[in-house]
Amino acid sequence: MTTETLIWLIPLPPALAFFLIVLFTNKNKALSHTVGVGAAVLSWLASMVVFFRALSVEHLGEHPFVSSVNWLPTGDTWFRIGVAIDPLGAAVLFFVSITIFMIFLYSVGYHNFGQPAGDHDRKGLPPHGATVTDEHGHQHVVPSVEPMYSRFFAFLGLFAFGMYTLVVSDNLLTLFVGWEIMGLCSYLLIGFWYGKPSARAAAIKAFMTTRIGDVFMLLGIGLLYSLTGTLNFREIFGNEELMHTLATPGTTLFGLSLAGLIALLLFIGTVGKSAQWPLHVWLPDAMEGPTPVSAMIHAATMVSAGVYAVIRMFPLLSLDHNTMTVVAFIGTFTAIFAATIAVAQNDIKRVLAYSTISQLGFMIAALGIGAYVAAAFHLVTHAFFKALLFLGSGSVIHGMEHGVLHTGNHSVDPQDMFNMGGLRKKMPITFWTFLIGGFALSGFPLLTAGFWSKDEILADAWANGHLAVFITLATAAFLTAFYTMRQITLTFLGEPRTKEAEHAQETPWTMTVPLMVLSVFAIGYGWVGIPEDFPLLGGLLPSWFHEFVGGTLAEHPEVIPFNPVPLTVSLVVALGGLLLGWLYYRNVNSAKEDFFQIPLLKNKYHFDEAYQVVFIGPVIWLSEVFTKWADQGVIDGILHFFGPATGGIGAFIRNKIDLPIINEFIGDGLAAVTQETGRTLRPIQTGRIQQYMMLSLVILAVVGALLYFMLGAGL
Amino acid sequence: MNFIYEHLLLVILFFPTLAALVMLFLPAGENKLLRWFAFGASLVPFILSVWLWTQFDPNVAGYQFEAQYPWYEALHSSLHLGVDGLSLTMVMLTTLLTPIALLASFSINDRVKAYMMLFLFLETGMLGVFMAVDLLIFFVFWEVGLVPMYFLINQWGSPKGEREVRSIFGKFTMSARNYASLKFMIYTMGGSLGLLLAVQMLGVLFGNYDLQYITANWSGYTKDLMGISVSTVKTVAFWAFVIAFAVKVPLWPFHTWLPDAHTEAPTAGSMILAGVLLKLGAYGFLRLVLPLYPAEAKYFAGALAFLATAAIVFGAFASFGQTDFKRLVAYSSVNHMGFVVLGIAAAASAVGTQDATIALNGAVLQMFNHGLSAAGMFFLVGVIYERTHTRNLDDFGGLFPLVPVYGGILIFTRMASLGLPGLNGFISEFLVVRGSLPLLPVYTAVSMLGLLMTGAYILKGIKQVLHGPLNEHWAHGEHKLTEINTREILVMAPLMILILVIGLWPAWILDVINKAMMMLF
Amino acid sequence: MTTAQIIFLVVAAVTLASAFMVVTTRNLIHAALWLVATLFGVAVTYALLDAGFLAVVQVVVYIGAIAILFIFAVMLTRKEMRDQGPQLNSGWWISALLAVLTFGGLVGMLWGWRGMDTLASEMPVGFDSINALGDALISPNAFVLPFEVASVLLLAALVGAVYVAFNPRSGDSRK
Amino acid sequence: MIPLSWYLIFAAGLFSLGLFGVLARRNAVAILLGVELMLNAVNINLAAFWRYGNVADMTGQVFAIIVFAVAAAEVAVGLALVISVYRSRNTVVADEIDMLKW
Repeated sequence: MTTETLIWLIPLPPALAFFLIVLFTNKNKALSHTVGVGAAVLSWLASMVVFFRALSVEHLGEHPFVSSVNWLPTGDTWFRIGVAIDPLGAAVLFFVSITIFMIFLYSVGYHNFGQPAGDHDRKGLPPHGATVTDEHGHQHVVPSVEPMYSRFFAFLGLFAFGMYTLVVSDNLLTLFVGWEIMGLCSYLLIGFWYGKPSARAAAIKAFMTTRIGDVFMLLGIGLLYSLTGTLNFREIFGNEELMHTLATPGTTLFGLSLAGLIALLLFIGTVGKSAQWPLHVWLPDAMEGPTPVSAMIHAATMVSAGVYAVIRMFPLLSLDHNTMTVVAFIGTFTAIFAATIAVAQNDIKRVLAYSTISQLGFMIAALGIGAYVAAAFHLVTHAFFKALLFLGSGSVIHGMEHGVLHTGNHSVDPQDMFNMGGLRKKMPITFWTFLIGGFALSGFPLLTAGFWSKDEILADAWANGHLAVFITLATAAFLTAFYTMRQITLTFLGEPRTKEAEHAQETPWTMTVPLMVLSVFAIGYGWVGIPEDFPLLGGLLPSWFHEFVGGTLAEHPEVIPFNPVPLTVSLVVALGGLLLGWLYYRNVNSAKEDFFQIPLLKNKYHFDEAYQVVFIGPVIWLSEVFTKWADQGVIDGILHFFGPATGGIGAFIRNKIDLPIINEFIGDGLAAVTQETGRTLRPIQTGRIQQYMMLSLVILAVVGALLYFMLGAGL
Repeated sequence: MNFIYEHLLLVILFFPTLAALVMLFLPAGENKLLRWFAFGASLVPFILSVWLWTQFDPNVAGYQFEAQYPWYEALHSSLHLGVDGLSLTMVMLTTLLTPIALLASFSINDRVKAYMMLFLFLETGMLGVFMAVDLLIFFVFWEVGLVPMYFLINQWGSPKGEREVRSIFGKFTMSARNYASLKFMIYTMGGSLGLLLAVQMLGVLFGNYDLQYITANWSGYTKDLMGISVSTVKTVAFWAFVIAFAVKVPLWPFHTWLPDAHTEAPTAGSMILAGVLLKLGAYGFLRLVLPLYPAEAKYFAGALAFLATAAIVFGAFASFGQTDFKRLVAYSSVNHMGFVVLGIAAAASAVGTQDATIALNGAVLQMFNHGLSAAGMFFLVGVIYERTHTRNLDDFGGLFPLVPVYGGILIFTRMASLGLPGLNGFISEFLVVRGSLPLLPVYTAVSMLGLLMTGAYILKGIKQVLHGPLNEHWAHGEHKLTEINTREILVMAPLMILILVIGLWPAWILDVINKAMMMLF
Repeated sequence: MTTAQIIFLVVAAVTLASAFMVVTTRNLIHAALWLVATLFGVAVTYALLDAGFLAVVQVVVYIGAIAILFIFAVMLTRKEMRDQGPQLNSGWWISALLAVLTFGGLVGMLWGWRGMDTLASEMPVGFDSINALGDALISPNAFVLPFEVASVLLLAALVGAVYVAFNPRSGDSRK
Repeated sequence: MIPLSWYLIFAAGLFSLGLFGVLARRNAVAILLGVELMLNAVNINLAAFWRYGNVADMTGQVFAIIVFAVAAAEVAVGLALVISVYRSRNTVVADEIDMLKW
């Protein structure tokens, strides 16, 4: 099988799995997850083959694997869609396939496969546990299997299809197709427990918020397509003349060049998808999805797609300085903004959600300052360690739920970190893997992948002279380390703060194996990107990532020289943050004691409320206005004027003209005259035939005589 | 067989009428027989149009399968039929949706015979418009379609509901279906008055009504008419055409008949109304307005685009504001058909360019797609209305656990309507946006607001019906909601398959449309 | 005075006298019989006019059918009338006056007409009037349509007469 | 030879006598007898005009034939009416059959 064919086939198994599960196997849980996981394995295998074949190609950037077919006829030409794997695509495919595979596997355990059906479980609500009687006659409450188990795998399959489509596309349109399919899946998965009003609202919020971005992105795609006549990345970026035309400054709104405008529109799509400020509001709410699998999807995979799209469009983006500034600003601002909120959150998943927003901000900021390899590097490493963290937090929650079921006290929130503590001993695998993930997120020096990628971003910012960006990102990195340590400390260290935490249990192998696999990558993946001239370590391993992904563009990005300042700063903020976090939070036992429970942060700077007032309220008001006032009031009002007015004219004509004049005067009058005449003349009608005849003869004679004499005289 | 092939269009056109007349002689009480007979009869035109599709050569310009039959010799008007890629697509849509709608009507128990006959007459009326190559015939079929629809709404519409009509002359009430059918009829007839006059004028001027002849001569006509300058006459006639079609599409602000008519019509009536009748208006734009008035259309493209954008945006907002499920879906038709007209307006502003062709491709495909998804949506609303006898969204919620299959189908269809990539709506909306953006950038950008709100009202629909805690009211006892049955799934299945197929691989249909658009404009 | 003239005058006198008896005699049966005589006179007149076919038809149709019909009618209705009472209206003299005036008027009008004294031309040699009449009646170029219409009229009259004269009380077994 | 005027005057006399019968007789059957006389008078005229005009043109005779047919029809229907009226009203006096008056 050629590599191109294989690339075409990568997205197919999950899509087939979706249809198989929906149409046929949805009644059978085991069959459904077999189909789902099997599809994930197939795609993963295909991706690995493609990835390693891609590695073996020299100058893959210039000669990527491409293949395309005619799709839409557009006048004389065709719009072609196809697949392409270049270095960037290969790198992304690598982490996407692994994480997706892990998610599928993890879901089996997370949704309690093999456990009895719940006592009162209902579709659309999370399982509440089942009562079982063991051989000794004791009754236990154990976790119960998810009632919509099969459906979950179907959705996951569709989601995987969307993600793979997005990665392997060679053009912006199919990328957008995958993008939107993932949007749908995020809607379906966030609203998976649709019985919960909060989940229902969160699903809509996620879909609508991202759709705002999508609509702009669609405009951008349309604009790009109409200007260039193609959406194929290579055809656009390879055409220097075209790129030059697009880059002519000041031709459109706000003095942007065409390229800048298109890039900005596309970037707004990313803002929605990657939950950047000001469209970040949906991501924390998306944690309503089944913990933590869908959350992990959103945080580690789908949001990456936004960054991926921007990296893809980087040649276009870099044409306009103004757009780059906007991108850099949004990224940097989001990074610090989300990091401050994360400090004040108590829900274990929400902390991670805000940290995701913040980390995505890092990537966007990196793109804004032109460091696209650094952004891609951070994208990959972040995907690994954030996936690890989310799965880890899911494992923690699962363990806590076990405790809740054991005690039967359902008022305890299994996601609140202040209810945990000391889980280190109860859940050792989860603890160690979570620790690795957390350190990677904080950028623990040298060992973890997060350090290398974050360091590269900081180094780029410093080297390119973006001092404001550098300082802000460094602060954000410090906060990141701080809240990560806060999370680890509150969750795992110290002593259990509740009974439930005491009875938490380690999770089954289907959940822990993915954790272990991912922690390997959370550490090891950083080593492929160690700068060549890094002290001591540099050169031990080739800086493969930079070489490989950098080859995506025609112009190989220059390698920045080593500088001790950013390295020092990174070391200080990471270690400082971790240390301070541990020092402060090992003594904090409840939310009240926590200094950082600042209402403004806790309430996320009131963005939700503000949006409610500024956008949603007016929209609802407008929609009422358009129906009640415009349609039923004005337009129908005018129509309702015509109807009765016509009726009124009719009534007027009838009552004032027809009835008195025509009917009574002319009609009835004539009738009366006729009747009177008839009455007068009636006796003539004797009914005797011979009299009639005589009369007619007489008249004939008289008339005949008259005619004869008169005409005869005339003749 | 040879005879049928030679008179294929005539057979397709009048077979439903013939079947309806045969139905006259079937016993009135035998509902089962009547239903199956009507359904079977409506399958025949469908099979024949599939044959037509296979025999049709998209590479040939002009009309194919042309056939001319004497009709009104004194006026030089003849029953001149013919199809090109544009009408073929619409004929396919009509013949596909009619059997589906009839199958959907199997739950009708009241005066089945009359109902089925009206439906078959309706099919002939609609097909006639799409096949006519003669202005007078076009107009005749245009009006013929109204009559069965009027009775379908008036007689089989939802029996409940009163409508209070307020005006400056005071208020009065009438039954909702009466109000809706009357509004539908008067609106459309009022709109087509100008059309009739303009058609007559062309007929008088050229001495015949042959569309090809008039098209070839009218746009270049420069002599004064009746002492009025030709440009004035053309402008007036242009607007006469536009208003007639705008009412049918419907464009803002001529749309207020639509929510009422859709809401009150029986389920299958709504399906056909949304699926085919609205397309008549858009078809009129493409078949008559653009070829006959290229200069005027170009001049007024901005105005048309304004109305289309207004329809898109206001339709979406209004849909979001509804509490009646069916009305919500009805307003979404305004929103979606707005895209069709936006594409047409864009094409009018630059006929012949690639952008225009793309916009037209999008518009025609959107017509087809909206036919599929709107019919599906109305049917699904009908399914739940039949079971619950309410359309109020506040009465629903939390139905997903009760009717998972229905829920899945509903979400699928709603997503098609939303324009989810991978399903058909996306292709056409993307093409319209792509085609319109360089030609009418501001209007297209504003219409994106409508696209955004499309998401809002569609999610609102799903949320209010399916999501939420299990609805106890519909879960037990006499109110227990039953799952969608096999017949209803069979109604949805062809629609869903087509939605998916067009979404994934649109080339088979878009190629025909594209070639037709290239040759037509 | 030629022989033909004498014959004509005799026939005319007899005919008119019979006609006078038809309208004046009290007994209707007699009146009907006088009618036969009159009709016969008219038939002779036709013969004098060389219209042989008409003469024959006159005898067959009028005398053979119509007059007999009258006799039947008189007999069917005679019971009440008998022969008592006046057979003429009280205002009969007005009728007489009118008849005389009509006759006078007609004669007066004819008097001034130039064609009054026209004499009949000789019948062409070999001309068969019956043959010609037959041709005229069935020729599409001539009178086939009126002829057919007349037959339809007769049929209609036949049906109408049967229907009108049908006695529902005595003859309708359906009731 | 007989001049045309003789026939015409003969016919006029016959017609006038028929007219008198129609106007003066009380019995409906007798009225019909008068009608027959008038029709015969007309027929004589038709035949005479044929004979004294162009003999080859058969119009006169054809008209006479049609008059025969009409007369036969008229008598049949007329007598039927008389008999019908007689059955219902037991009279054949024309003056007494005056249901059509006001």
